Amino acid sequence: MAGPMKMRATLNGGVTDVRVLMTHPMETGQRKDPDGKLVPLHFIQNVTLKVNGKTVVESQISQGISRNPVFTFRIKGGAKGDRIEVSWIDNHGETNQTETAVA
Amino acid sequence: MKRIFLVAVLVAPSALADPTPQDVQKLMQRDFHARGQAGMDRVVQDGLQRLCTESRDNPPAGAAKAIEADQMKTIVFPEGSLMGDWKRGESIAQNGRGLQWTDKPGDAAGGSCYNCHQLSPQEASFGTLGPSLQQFGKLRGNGPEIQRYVYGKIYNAKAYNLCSQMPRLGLSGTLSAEQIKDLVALLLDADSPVNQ
Amino acid sequence: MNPLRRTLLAAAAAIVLKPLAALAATWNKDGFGAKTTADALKTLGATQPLPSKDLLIEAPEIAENGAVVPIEITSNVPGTTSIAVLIDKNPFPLVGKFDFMEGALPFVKLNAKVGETSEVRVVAEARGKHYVATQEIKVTIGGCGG
Amino acid sequence: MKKVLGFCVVLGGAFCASLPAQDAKKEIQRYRQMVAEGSPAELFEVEGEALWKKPQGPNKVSLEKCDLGGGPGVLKGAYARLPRYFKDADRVMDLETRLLHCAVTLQGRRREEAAARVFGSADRPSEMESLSAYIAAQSRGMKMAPGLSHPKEKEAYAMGRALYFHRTGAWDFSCASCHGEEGKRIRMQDLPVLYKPEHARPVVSTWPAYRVSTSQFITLQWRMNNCYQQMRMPEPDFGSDTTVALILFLTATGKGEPYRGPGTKR
Repeated sequence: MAGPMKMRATLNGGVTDVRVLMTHPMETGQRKDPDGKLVPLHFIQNVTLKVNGKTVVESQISQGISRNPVFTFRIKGGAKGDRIEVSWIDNHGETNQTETAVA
Repeated sequence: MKRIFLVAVLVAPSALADPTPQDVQKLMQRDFHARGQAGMDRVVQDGLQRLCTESRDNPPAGAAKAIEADQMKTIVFPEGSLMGDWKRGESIAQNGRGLQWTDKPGDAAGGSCYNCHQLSPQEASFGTLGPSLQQFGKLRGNGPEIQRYVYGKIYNAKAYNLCSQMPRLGLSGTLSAEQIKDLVALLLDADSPVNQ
Repeated sequence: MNPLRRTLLAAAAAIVLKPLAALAATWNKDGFGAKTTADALKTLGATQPLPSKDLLIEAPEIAENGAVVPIEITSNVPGTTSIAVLIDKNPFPLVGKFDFMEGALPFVKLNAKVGETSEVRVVAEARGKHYVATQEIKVTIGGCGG
Repeated sequence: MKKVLGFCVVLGGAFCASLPAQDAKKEIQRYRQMVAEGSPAELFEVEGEALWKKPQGPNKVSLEKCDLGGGPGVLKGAYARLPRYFKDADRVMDLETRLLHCAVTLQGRRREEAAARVFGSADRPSEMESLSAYIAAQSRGMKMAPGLSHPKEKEAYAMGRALYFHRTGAWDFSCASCHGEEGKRIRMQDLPVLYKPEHARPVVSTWPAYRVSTSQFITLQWRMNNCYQQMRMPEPDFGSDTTVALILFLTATGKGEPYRGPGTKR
């Protein structure tokens, strides 16, 4: 089961800052576990940001992104209460998503 | 047991007398447990540790000289040259393992030298707790006396400076005679990067 | 890869790759698989990007640890629709590509892994042209772990 | 973390020597500040909240009635006032020691079971780590004010200071061997002189913390444990008077500082 996500969307000065944190190991396939076995490649490939159901940012990322990824995006304008959704899918097909309202 | 205050110790904010090293040792003997090669014998202070603790590393000269002399006697000098291979010395200086409960007794231990000293110019990640040793051999030559001094200092630094923070790497069983000779070479050998 | 993902990617690859509103989550397999910056840029059609001072990189010159290097990117090039982030010296330089649609500002802040001291290279696409900015990040491993 | 080289190696040659020390220091500060802004520490707070509310142990009870000093279940500002004396246990406790106490007394768990895995890994953080993240976060902005009035608190403070300067172990170290002199470094790691308030304040106000190099969330009990390991000492018991006395001494030395954690460390 995918670990927790956390997101905050704050409106200031006509721009909404969206900060999203995702629990994910982002394994490069090069790391060895304590008993020397290579941990397989396992990383988020796509992150999608939607505002009121409409996609505004489509991201493609690699295992070069740090473990437990943290992204900040910016949305033009936006009003209190707008529905912000972020979802991800990784190379194993696992997914997770979270949503919040603009504060 | 009347508590003796040897030297002006930091005054405790409260009227309560500060715990003595004996009090601290008693608490440690209760609150610690052996793990791996790290046994409970390590919780028992020896005379040197006790004097340095009580005096906050400023021991009275008389007492210090006596213990330094004892410590000097513990140094075992191997036969022949005291200079080994500076290349092996460099990896010993880089290696920070040894005597921890996470180190298996068979594992090669290191001197952790780069933690506290600057040595080869190529290594920028060096510590500053100890003096820089760059150009050590260039400045002091590498004759028998300086070899003996460096060997002894690594084997038991406290024989030369009682409350030094440098571990007694030979006496504690961390480094072998061979490894110490390689470190002597790292410091004194003309070809060593330390002396370029 | 499970069968569903394989068919999904095959379908996506068949369509001309324009950042359509998420018809299918595309992932630039060749770009992310490229071992050099030049090869990665080829997959983005950005072989000769124009240096631009309107493409801003905010990142530390020294990172105490290469595992997490914060990089903030703002594109003031008018009409920017996408930003790609590459770490030149990484085994696979391309670490991210962000497509911005109506409503989003061309801005992203992320944490990247930087294997060794390297240039961070940002390539923005605006009105069919590509622009580039770079900054060097020195990586050391601080600390005294026993 | 590569175990082959116990201590750390610089990648990319001797660049630091070419950069004036002052710039290097300033840039590393900037790095720390930017990392702290985008820190996954909050993910552990989310995990911690779930554990705080999760019924566990034979009694199938959550920790929500645990008294962290401000009354059963009171979280706001609790961390900022720890370590302190607890009448019910008649001893001074830090956060983790108190959580273990509640796991045993409220949830009915056996101490060995509850303390079996107090230090986790990047793949599987421990309950103690996530709970510490959640609870510490509830004290953000509040001035740190550990207990220093009760006789047992004064005794623990004095013992903590004595421990700080106590030299023992295979390498004759005390805490002050490394944390004793201003402006010193181990490798690239600056060493705060923790018996001085101005050095202790920025430290105690940002623990516990997320460590970027290992993606782990680390606590003060872990910090004491790991330091004694590197001092070539045997292992301190989790939540023992020794560890609590040291944590009280450090927190008291940094008291008055507004809490800014959970922090982000190298």
